Amino acid sequence: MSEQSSNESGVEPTGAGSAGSAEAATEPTPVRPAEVDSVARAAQTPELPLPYAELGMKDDEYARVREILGRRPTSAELAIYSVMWSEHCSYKSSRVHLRQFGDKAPQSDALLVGMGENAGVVDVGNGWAVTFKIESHNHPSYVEPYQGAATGVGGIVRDIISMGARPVAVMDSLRFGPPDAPDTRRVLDGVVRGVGGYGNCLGLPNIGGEVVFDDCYAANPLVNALCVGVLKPEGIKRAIAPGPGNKVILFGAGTGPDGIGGASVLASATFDEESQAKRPSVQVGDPFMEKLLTECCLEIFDEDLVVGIQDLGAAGVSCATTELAAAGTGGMDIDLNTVPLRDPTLRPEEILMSESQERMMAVVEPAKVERFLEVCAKWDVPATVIGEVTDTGRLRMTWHGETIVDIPPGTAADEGPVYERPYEVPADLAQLQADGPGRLPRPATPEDLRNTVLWLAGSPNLADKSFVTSQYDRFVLGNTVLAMPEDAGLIRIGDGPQGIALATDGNGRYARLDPYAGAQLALSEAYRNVATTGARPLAVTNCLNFGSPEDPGVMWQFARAVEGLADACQALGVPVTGGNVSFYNQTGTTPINPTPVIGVLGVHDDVNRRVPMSFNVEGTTLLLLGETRPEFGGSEWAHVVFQHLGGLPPRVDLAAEAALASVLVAGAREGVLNAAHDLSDGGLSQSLVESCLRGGLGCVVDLPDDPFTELFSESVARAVVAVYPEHEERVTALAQAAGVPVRRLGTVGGDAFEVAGLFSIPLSELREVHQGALPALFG
Amino acid sequence: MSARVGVITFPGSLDDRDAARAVRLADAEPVSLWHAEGDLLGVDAVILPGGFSYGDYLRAGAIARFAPLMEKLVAAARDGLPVLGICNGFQVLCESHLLPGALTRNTGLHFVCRAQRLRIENAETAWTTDYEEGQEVVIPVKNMDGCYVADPETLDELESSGRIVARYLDVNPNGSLNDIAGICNEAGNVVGLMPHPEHAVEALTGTSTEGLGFFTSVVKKLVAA
Amino acid sequence: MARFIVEVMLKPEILDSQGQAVARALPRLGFEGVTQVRQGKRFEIEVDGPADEAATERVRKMAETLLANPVIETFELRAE
Amino acid sequence: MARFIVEVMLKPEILDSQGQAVARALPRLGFEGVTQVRQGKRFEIEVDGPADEAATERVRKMAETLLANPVIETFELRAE
Ligand SMILES: Nc1ncnc2c1ncn2[C@@H]1O[C@H](COP(=O)(O)OP(=O)(O)O)[C@@H](O)[C@H]1O
Ligand SMILES: [Mg+2]
Repeated sequence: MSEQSSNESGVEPTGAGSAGSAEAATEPTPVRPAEVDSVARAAQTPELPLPYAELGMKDDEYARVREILGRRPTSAELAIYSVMWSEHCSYKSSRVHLRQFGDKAPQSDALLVGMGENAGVVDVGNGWAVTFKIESHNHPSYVEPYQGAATGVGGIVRDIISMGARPVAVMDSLRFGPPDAPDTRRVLDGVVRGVGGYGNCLGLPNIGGEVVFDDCYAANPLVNALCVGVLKPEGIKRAIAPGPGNKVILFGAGTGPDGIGGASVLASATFDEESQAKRPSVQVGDPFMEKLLTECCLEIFDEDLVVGIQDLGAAGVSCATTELAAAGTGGMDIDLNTVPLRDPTLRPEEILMSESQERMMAVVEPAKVERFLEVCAKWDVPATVIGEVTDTGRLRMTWHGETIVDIPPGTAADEGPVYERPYEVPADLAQLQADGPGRLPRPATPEDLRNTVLWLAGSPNLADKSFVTSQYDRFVLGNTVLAMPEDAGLIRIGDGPQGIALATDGNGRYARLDPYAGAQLALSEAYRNVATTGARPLAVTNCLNFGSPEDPGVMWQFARAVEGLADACQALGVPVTGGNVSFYNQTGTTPINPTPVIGVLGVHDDVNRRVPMSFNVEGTTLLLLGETRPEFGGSEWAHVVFQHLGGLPPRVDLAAEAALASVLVAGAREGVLNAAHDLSDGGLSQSLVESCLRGGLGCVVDLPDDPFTELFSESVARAVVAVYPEHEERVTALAQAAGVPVRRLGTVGGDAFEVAGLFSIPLSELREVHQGALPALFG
Repeated sequence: MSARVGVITFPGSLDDRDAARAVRLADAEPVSLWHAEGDLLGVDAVILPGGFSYGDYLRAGAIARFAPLMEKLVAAARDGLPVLGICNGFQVLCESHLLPGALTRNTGLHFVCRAQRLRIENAETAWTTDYEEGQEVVIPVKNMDGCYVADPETLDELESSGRIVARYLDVNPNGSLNDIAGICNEAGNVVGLMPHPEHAVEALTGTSTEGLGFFTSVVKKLVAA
Repeated sequence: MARFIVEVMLKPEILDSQGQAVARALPRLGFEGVTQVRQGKRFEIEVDGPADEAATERVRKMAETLLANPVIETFELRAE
Repeated sequence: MARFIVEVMLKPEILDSQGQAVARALPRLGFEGVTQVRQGKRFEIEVDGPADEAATERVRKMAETLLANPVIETFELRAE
C-alpha cells in the first residue's frame, strides 16, 4: 500500500478543539503581517498558540510534534506535520490492518517493488516490467465532478510515471447515486467528462472500469482511477534523495493556491493578516501540461538524468521533500522563495500545502542539471532548482533568508501516529443477514422469466455502458487488443506478442452483507475476468472505500475486508502490490456500503490468442463451466426487482476460481475457445445477453433443472464458453482434469436469445432495452 | 528505396506513434518531425497526426498552426507534397487554410469514440487511390471537435468538384455538414480526415485493416514517381 | 424582447490552463509583451418580454445555476 | 500596463451547438421564455506599456490571427 501518495484531499473532520489546553490560555503575542514565523521566533515564543486543531491534528499529536522538535513548531512545520500525519497521507487508521498484505503475501518471483512505493512493480517476463495502481478521488468529485475526476486521473498517472514507467492505459471505477436523481446526472456527466477530458488528452487508452448505481452513493460518489505503465526492470525509479550536493528540482506547473482551503487557517491564525485571498479547496487540472510532463520525464529517464523522483500529490511540496529526504541520505535544504508561484501572494505554509497539479520533484547530480533543464525546456516544462541534498539528517527550509523549517524528515514521513481504532460488528448486521432473499417471490411462468431477463438487461447497473465508455478513447497508442465491454482490458506490450490484462471489480452490496467475503468476491471476480480473456492473473491493486474509521462498525467492516482480501490473495497466489484507502465516505452518520474495489493484473503470453466475449460463429457449442447453486443474497435480481438487500452473498470458493482460471488460460493457449464470458452480476442470463449482443448472434440453451436459479444465481467461479464442435471434447477434458464441472448448455446461432421450451427474445428487443437504458437516463 | 513519410509531433500530439506504425505497415519509412524544427528533412509526404496539440486550448489546431515547421509545410503542400491531416491534423490544416472550412464542437457536445462506417467518395486523391469510389470501410472516430462546417458556397464547391473524400454512414457522430468525414484540396494532395485510419491497420488492435489503404495509396504513388 | 450578456470567468485563484497556454504560445507567434491572458465564456441571451427587473433576476438565476459553476467561476450580467 | 477585452462569437450562420444545448436545458430547469442563447469566448489580455493605438493594433492582430478563426467567428475588441 502506498502510504504517501493518496491524491485525495484530506477530509478528516477536525478533531476535538484545544480549548482549555495550556497554550490556549496564554496571551498571543501580536505579530506584524510581514513577519516570518521562523525557527528562531518559535524558540522565543514557545507558548504562541497554533491552530493545530483546525488543521485536523489531535492534542496528543501536537504534543508529539513539540516533543520531536523540543520546541513549538513554526507554522510552516505545523503545515508539514498536519498534512503528513493526516489520514490520507499517514494511513494512521488503516496501517495496522494493511500490514497483512505484506505479512500474508504469497511467494512471488514476479514482485520487483512491493507496497510502500508510489506503485508496485511486477516482472512480466521478456525483459518487461509493469507497474499499476488504483486510487480514489471521491470527495473532490462530488464537489466539482469534472475537475475532481480529471485530477484523479492526473494524480494516478503521475504515480506511475514516478516509478520510471511509460503510462500505457487507464481505467475508471465509478459509483453514483440513484440513476433518476437529478444530482446523479450532474455528478455522472461531470465525472465522465473529467475522466475522458483528462485521459483522452493525455493519449492514454481507457480499457475498462465500472459504472454502478446505488442509493448509498448519492451524496458520496466513488471515483477510483487506475493507471498502468510499462518499463524495463533496470529503469525502475524510486522516491529517494541520496547523495549530498545533489540538486532538488521542482518541475511542471507553477504552484498556486489549489486545494489549500485549510492552510489559510494557519496564515490568518498566526499572522492576524487583514484578509487572506480566498483559497479554493478544489484542484484544477491541466492535462496538456501533464502530457508535456510525461514526455519530458520519459526523455529524462532515457538519458538517466535523475537519482530519485517523486510526484507531487496530496500535501505537495511537504510530502515530496520529507519523503525524498527521509528515504535518501536524510537531509535536504530548500529555499522556498525559489518555488515558482502562480500566485505571488502565497505564504510559505500555503506553498507547502498547495496541491497544485502536474508537478514533479527530481533529485539530480550537479553535472546533469544543465541537461535536465534542457530537456524540460524542449518540452516547455518550467523547471527550477529549489535546493539540495545534505547529510545533516535535517530537512531545512528558508524563506527570505530565515529558517522556517528544521525537522528530522523521517518524523513527518514515516513516524506518523498509528491508531488501533476500536471496532465492533455493526448493530444491524445480524438482522440484515437474517433477512435472506428466500422470501422474495420468484418468477413463476416462462413469461415472468422472460420479463425478468429483459428487466435485468435494461437495469442501470447491467445495461450497456457505451454512453460512458464511448466518451473515452480506447484506440490511442495502437496496442489495445480488448477493451470495454470485454471482461478485461488487454493491451499488447513491447512489439508483442506479449500482453497484459486488467480488470477492476467491487460489489458494495456483497461487502455490506459480509465484508470479509465481499472483498474476496471482488478479487474473485476481477481474477476471473482477467482469466476469461486467457491471461494468467499475476498481481493485485486495491482501493478501499469506506465510511468513517471513527465509527466502530465501519472499522469492523474495514478490518474484515482487509483480512478477507489478504487471505484470498494468499490463497490465489497473487500479491497486493499497492493501493489506496479512502475513509469518511458517508453522508451524515450513514456510511456508504463498504466498497473494496480490486484490480487484478494478468499476463498474456500471446495476445493473438486472446479470447473475446462475443458469440459470432453460428453453430459453436456453448459450455457452462462451474457449479451453480441457488445464491441470491445481494444479487442484482433482488436489487433490481425488489430493492432488497439481505442474507449472505454467494459462497466464496477460491479453489474453484483458480481451477476455472486454469481451464480458461489453457483453453486460450491451445486455441480451443472461440469465446468466453464470465458469469457475475445478473448471472447466466446477463452473460448470454451480453455475448449475444456483442457478437450479433443469438443462442439456444437448455435449462432443464431450475431455470430461475440457472439464469439468475450469482454463484462464483463460472464462465460460459463457445467452442467449435471439434473442440468440445478437448475443452471438456481440460475442465474435468482441473475438477471444474462442465455442462453442455446449447448452441450459438439465430437472432434470438432462446431458452428451449420456455421463451425466446429477439436480439433487437434485447438490444433496445440493454442499449437504450443509460442514454434515456443521461443522454 | 522506400518512401519516406514524415509524421509531425506537436506538443500534445497523441497518435504520432500510431501514424508511424501505419507508415511502416505500408512498407515505407516513417520519419519523426518535431514541430519546432525548420526543416522537413526531405520527406516525400507528411502526416499530421491526431491528438490534442496544445491541449486543444483556444480552438483545436489553432496554436499548432503557428509552429515553425508549419510554414515549411504550407509552402511544400502548395507545391504538391502529399499531406494527410488526421483528426487534430485535419483541424490544423483548416486553421492553416490549406483546407477550407472549420471543425467545431460535436453537436452532441460529447467526445465520441466509436467504430464508424464510412464511404470513400473520392478514390483519386494522393491518399485514396487504393480504394474504390463508393467503397465502404469501418474506421474508428474519436473526437470532441469534429463537426465540419463551411459556408454554403464552399460546401457547393466541395460537393461539385468531388472534394468530399469520405462521408459518414449510419450515424453522423459529430453533426458534420453533409456527413462530411474528410475533404481534400483542389489538387488532391492535401487530405483532411476526421476518422483515424491509423487505428485500422491491424486486425488485432483496430476495428479492421481497412484504414491501411490511406497509407499504401500514398506509398504506391511515391514509389511509382 | 430583452437581450442580456453574461460573462463568465474563472475565479482569479483558479488555474486558467487555457489562458496560460495561449499566453505561453504568443511570444513564439511573434507577439511579445503580453503579460497575461485569461479566457472565459460569453453568453448572449434573449428572453421574451421587457428588460425589467424581473427579467434580470431570471437571467441572474440562470447564470448562477447553469451558465457559471460557482465553485470555480464568477459571472457578470448586464442588459444590452 | 494596458488591458484589453476580446470577445469572440460564432458567426450567426454557424451552428452554435453549445448555445443551443444551454437553450434546450433551460426549460428543464424551470426557466421559460428564453428565445435564444449564443455562447462565445471572452479573453482578458494584459500587455506591457500604454494602452495606445499601437498596443490596440497589436491585440487586434492577435485576435485576427489567433484568438478568432475568421472562417467561423467574428470578434470585438476594446480597451478596458
Ligand atoms: N467507467 C468505465 N470505464 C471504462 N469501462 C467501463 C466502465 N464501466 C464499465 N466499463 C466496461 O464495461 C464492461 C461491462 O462492465 P461490467 O458489467 O462491470 O463488467 P464485468 O461484469 O465483467 O466486471 C466491462 O468491459 C467494463 O470494463
Ligand atoms: Mg466479466
